Amino acid sequence: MQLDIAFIIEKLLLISVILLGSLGIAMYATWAERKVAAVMQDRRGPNRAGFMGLFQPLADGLKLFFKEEIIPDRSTRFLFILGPALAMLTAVMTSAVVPWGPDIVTENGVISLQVADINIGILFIFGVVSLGVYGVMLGGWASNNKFSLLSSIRAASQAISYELAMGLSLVAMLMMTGSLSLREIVEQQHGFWDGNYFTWNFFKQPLGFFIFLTCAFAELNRAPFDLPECESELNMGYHQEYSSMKLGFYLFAEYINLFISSTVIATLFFGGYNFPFMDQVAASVSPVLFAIICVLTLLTKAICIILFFMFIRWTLPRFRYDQLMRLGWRSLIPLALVNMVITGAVILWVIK
Amino acid sequence: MGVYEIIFWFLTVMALSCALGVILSRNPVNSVLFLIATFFAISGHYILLNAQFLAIVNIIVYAGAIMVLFLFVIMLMNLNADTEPQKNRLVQIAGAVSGGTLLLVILAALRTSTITTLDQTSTDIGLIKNLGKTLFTQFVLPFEISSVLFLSAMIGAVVIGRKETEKEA
Amino acid sequence: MTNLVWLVPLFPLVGFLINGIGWRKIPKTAGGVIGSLAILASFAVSLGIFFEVKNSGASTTVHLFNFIESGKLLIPFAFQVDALSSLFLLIITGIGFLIHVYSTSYMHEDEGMVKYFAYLNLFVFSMLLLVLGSNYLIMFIGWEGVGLCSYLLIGFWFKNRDYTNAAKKAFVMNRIGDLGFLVGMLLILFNYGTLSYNEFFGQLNGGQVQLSANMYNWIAICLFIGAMGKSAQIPLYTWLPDAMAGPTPVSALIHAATMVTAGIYMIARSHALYNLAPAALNLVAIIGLATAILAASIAIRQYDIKKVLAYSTVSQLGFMFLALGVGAYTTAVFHVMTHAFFKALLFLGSGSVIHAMGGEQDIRKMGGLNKHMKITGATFLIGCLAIAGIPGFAGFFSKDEILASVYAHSPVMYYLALGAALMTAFYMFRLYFLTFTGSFRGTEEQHHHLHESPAAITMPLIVLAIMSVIGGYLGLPAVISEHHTLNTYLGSVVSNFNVHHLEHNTEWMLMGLSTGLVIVMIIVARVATKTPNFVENTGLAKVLENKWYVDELYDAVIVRPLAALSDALDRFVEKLGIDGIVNGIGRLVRWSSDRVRLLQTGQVGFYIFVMVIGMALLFAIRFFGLNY
Amino acid sequence: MPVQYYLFLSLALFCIGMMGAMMRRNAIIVFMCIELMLNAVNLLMVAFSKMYNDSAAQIFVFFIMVVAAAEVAVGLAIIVMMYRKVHSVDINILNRLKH
Repeated sequence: MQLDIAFIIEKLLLISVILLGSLGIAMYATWAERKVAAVMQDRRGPNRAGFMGLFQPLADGLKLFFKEEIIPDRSTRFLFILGPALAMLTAVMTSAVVPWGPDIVTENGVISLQVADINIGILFIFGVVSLGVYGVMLGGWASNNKFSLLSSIRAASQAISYELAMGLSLVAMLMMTGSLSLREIVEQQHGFWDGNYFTWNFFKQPLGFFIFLTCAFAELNRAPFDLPECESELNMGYHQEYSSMKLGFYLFAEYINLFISSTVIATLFFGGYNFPFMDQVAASVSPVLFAIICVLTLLTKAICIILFFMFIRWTLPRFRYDQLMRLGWRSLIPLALVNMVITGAVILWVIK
Repeated sequence: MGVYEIIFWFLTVMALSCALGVILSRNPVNSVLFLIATFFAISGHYILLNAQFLAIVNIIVYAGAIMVLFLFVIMLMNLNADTEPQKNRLVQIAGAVSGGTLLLVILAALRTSTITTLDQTSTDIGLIKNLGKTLFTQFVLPFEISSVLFLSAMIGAVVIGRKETEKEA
Repeated sequence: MTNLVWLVPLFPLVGFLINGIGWRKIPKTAGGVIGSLAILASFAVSLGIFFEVKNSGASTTVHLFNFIESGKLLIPFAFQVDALSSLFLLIITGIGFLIHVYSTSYMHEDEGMVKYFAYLNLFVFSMLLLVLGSNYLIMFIGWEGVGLCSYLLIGFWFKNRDYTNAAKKAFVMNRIGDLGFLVGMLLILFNYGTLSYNEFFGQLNGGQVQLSANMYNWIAICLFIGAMGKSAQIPLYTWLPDAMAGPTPVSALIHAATMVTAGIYMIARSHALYNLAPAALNLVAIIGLATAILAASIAIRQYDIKKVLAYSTVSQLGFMFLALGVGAYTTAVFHVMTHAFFKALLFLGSGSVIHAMGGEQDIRKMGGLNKHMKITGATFLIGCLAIAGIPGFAGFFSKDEILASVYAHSPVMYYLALGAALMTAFYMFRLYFLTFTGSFRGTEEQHHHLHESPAAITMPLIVLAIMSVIGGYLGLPAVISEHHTLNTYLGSVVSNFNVHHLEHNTEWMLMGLSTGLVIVMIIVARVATKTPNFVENTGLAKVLENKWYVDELYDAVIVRPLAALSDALDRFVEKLGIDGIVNGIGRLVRWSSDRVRLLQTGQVGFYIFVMVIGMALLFAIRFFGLNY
Repeated sequence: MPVQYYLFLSLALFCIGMMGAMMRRNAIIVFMCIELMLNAVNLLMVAFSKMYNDSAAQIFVFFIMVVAAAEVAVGLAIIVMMYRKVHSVDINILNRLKH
C-alpha cells in the first residue's frame, strides 16, 4: 500500500471542511430550532445577540465553555468523560461516506467530494449509528444516577428497536438500487426524470421512506420520540449530571446527528446532490461551480429536512414509552417486512 | 515494514491487549468496552483480509447489537466490580496456567507447519455479491435452518425472560 | 386304510379338546361317553389298519407335513405304520377303550370326571403319537406328552399333598430319563443327520456312516436311560409304586398296560441299533434282571393291594427288558401284550375291590371277598394264574419264552429269573388269598357295604380275563407248534437277534421245572396265608416291607447331598459369590460415583479447566507423544 | 503476511477467552469470553478464506454469528432470570442445579 501525500492532504482538507461545516450548521440548527419554536408559538425567539439573534449560538457556546466543569463524586470518571466523546465521534463519523457532490474533474486529476467511497457505505452508516447508543448508555451509567441510567437504558432500547425497522425499510430500497455504495445510489438518482419515471428513490419507495423517517426520529431521540430526555419523567434525561462543555457535546452531537441524518435521508431518498436539469447546468458552467451548486443543492435539501424535523417536534405530542415500543415492534417492523415482500415481488414480476 | 505490516501489528497488539483487558478488568462495564475494542481490532483484521462486508457486519452485529445487550443487562443489574466475589487465587492461577499450557502446546504443534504467505492484493471474495451468491446457492439450506434457529432462539428468550404471573407461580 | 392312520390320534385329540375346553360345562355322563367314543373310534380304525398290515405285511410311512425344515435338517411329521406300531395301536386303543368304559363308572362320583376324561384322551393321543411317529422326534413328543399326562393323572387328586409329591416324583424321574433320550437323539442327529427310523436304520445296516462300536453303545445306552425312566427300571423305578396315588384305572392304563411299555417299544423299534451295541444290550439284560428280582422281592412284603401290583409291574417290566437284553425282541413285545391284558385285569380288579371297600387299599383289612364279588374274584384269579405262569394262561407262554431265551443266553441268568418268577407266583397268590379267601377282617360298616361292581366295571374285567387266557396262544412254544403267530406277524419289522433255539428236551424240562415250582409256590402261599397274623416284620422281611430302603438310600445318597450341595452353593456361591459380585459391583459403582460425584462440582470454570487440560494432553500426545 | 500469524493470533485470543472463562465467576463475563473465543475462530476462518480464496469460510463466519446471536439472546435471558431469582450472576451459585 503506497501512501500518497497529496491524497492524504486532500482527504484531510475535505474532512476538516466537512467537520467545520457540520459544526457550523449544527450551531445554527440550535438557533433555527429556537426560531422555529418561536414562530410556531407566535413569539420572537432569540433576537438580542446580533441581527435576529444570529450570534446566539456563539454566545451559548462561550457560556458552556466557561461554565464550571463538574464531575460527580461517585461517577466512573473515565466513562463519564468517554460518553460525550463517543457521542460526538459517532455523530461526525457518518459524514465520511456521504457524497457531498460530484467528482470535480480538473487537469490535475479527480477531486472527490466524498471522504471514503466504500462499497458498503450504507452498512457503515448503520454500524456507526448502532454505535451511537454507547455514548448515551455509558454517559448515563457513568453518572451513577438513577434517572440518568433509566433514560440511557430507554435510549438504548429505543435505538435498538428502531434500528431493526430502519434496516428492514432500507433493505427494500437496496433491492431497488442493487448497491450498498452511497455514491452509486446517488448516481442512480441522477437528474429528476429519466424519461419514464422519477429517478429519486422517494418516488420508488414512499412507504420505505416514511418508515425510515419515523425511525430516524426515534434514533435521533427527537420529539415525538424524545423519551430518553423527557423532562417530566426523568428530570433532564441521561445528561442530567453533565455540565459545561460535556453537556455541550451531547447537545451538539444531537444537532450534528440531525444534520447528518438529514443529509443521509436526502442522499438516499431525494437524490442527494442531484437536481432537475442538472445536465444542462453542468454543460454551461465550470466543473468547480457545478460542484458548488451540487453541494448547495444537497445542503438545501438537508436544511429542508431539518426544518421538517423541527416542525414535527413542535407539533406532535410525546409518545408514551409502551406506545413507542408497540409502534416500533408491532407496526413498523411488520410494515417494513410487507414493504420488502412487495418490493421483491415487483422486482421479480413487474420490472424484471 | 510497510503500512500493511504496521496496521497488522497495531491491530494485533490492540486485539490481544484488549482481550486481556476483558478478562482482567474487574468492572464488567470495562470488560464490555474492552471486548468492543477487541471486536474493532478484529474487524480491522477483516478489512486487511479483504472481508469488508464481514468487518462491517461484525461491528453491526457484535458491537452494535450483542454488546449493547450485554451492556444493557449489566446496567440493569447494576453490576460493579465489588459485586463479583473473587475466585481464590489458586483457581485463577490454575485457569491461567492451563490456558497457557494449551496455548503453548498448540503453538509448539503448529510451529513447524509450512508457512503460507497471504498475498496483499485485494480479492473480491469478500464482496457482498460473491458472498450472496455462495450463501444463496451452496449454503441455502443452512441459511434457512439458521433462520429457524433464530426464530426459536427469539421465542425461547421471550419465554424465558417473561415475568411469571401469579397464575403460573 | 393305512392312509387314514392320522384319524387314530385325531379322535382322542378331538375328545381331549372337547372335554378339556368344556370340562366345567359338560355333564359327567356326556364327558365319559365322548371320551370313550373317541377311543372306540380310534380302536375301530386301528383294527382296520391292523388287519391290512397283517395281510400285506407292508410297512408304510404316512407323511403328513414337514415339521422342522432348517437347512439340511428335515424332520417330517409322519407316521410309521407297520406290524409293530399297529400291534401297539391295538393294545393302546383296545385296553384304553376298556379302561375308559371302566372309568365311566369308577369315576362317576368324582367332580372332575370330565377333566379326567380329557386327560385320559390326551394321554391316549400322546401314546398313539409315540408309537406312530416315524422318527425319534415325534416319538419324543409323544414321550413327553405321556409323561405330562402321567403327571397330571397321578396328581389328579391334587388336594392331597402326598399325591402331588408322587406326581412330582414321577415327573422328575421321567425327566432324568428324558434327558438320556434327548442326548441319544441328538447323538443320532449329530452323527447321521436324521431322526427318521427308516433312514437311520438304513444307515446302520450298511450305510455310508460307520461309527465305532463305542458310539453305538453310547447312543444305545442313552436311549436306554430314557427307557429306564419311562419303564421304571433300576435306578429310576421308585416313581412307579408312588404313582399309585392316581385313580386306579389310570394305574391300569398308564402304569401297567401302556405308557410304561414305551421303553420296550422304543428298544424294540431301535433293535437295529442295539444289535450293533452288545455292551448296551448286556446292560439292558442286567438291569432288567436286577429290576425283576428286586421288585418281586419287595412285592412279597407289601400290604397295599395297589403297591403289590405296582411292584409286580416293575418286576414284569424287568422281565421284558431281560428279554430285550438277550435279544429276544419279539418275545419282549409278546410279554408286553400278555402283560397288558392280565395286569390291566388285575389293576381293574383291584379297583373293583377298592371300590367295594370304599377306598380301603390295605389287604390286611380284606379277606373273603369272593363271597361278595364273584365276578371280580374269578377274573382276578385268572389274572393271578396268568401272571404266575400256569400253563394254559397267557403269562405262561410269554414268560416261558423269555425264560427259554434267557437260558439259551446264560443259565445263571435263567436261574435268577426263575427265582423272580417264583416270587411273582408267591406274592400274587398271597395277594389273592389274603383278599378273596378266608374271612373278612375289615370293619362292620365296610362289610355291609361290600357289593359286586356294576356292569361298566365287570364287563371290561370279563373281556380282559378272556384276553388273558387266549392272548398267549399267539405265541405257542416251539415244542408245541413250529408256527409262532406273533413272530411271523412281527417278522417284517423286528426279529429276534442271536437267540439260540433250545433242544426240545431242554425246553420241556425248563417248562416242567418252572410250572412245578410255580405250583409249589402257590401252595406255599396258600399255607402262609391260611392263618394271617400280621406281626411286626423283622429282619429281611422288614427290609422287604420297606422296599430295601431304596427310597431312603436315594434320599441319603442323592437327594440329601444334592440338597446340601445346593444349600452350600446357595450360601457360599450364590450369596457370597454371585450376590457378592452383583452387589459388589453395585456398591463399587456407588462408592466410586460417590467419589467421582465430587468432580462434578457444578462449577463451570472447573469443567472448562478439566476440558482444557484434556485437550492439551491430547494435543501433546498427538504431536509429541507416541509416533503413530 | 504469513497465515501463521493469524493462526497464532486467533489461537492467543482463543486461549485468552478460555482463561477468562475459567478464571471469572461473573456469568456475563464468562459469556463474553465465549464470544471472544467465537470471534477468534471467525478470524481464523476469514484468514483461511483469504488463503484459499474461497468465500465459503466467510459464510461460515455468518453462521457462527447467527449461532452467537441466538446464544446471546437465550443466554442473556437465562442470566436475567437467574438474577431475578438469586440476585447474583455468580456462576458458582448455579452449581445448585446439580441437585
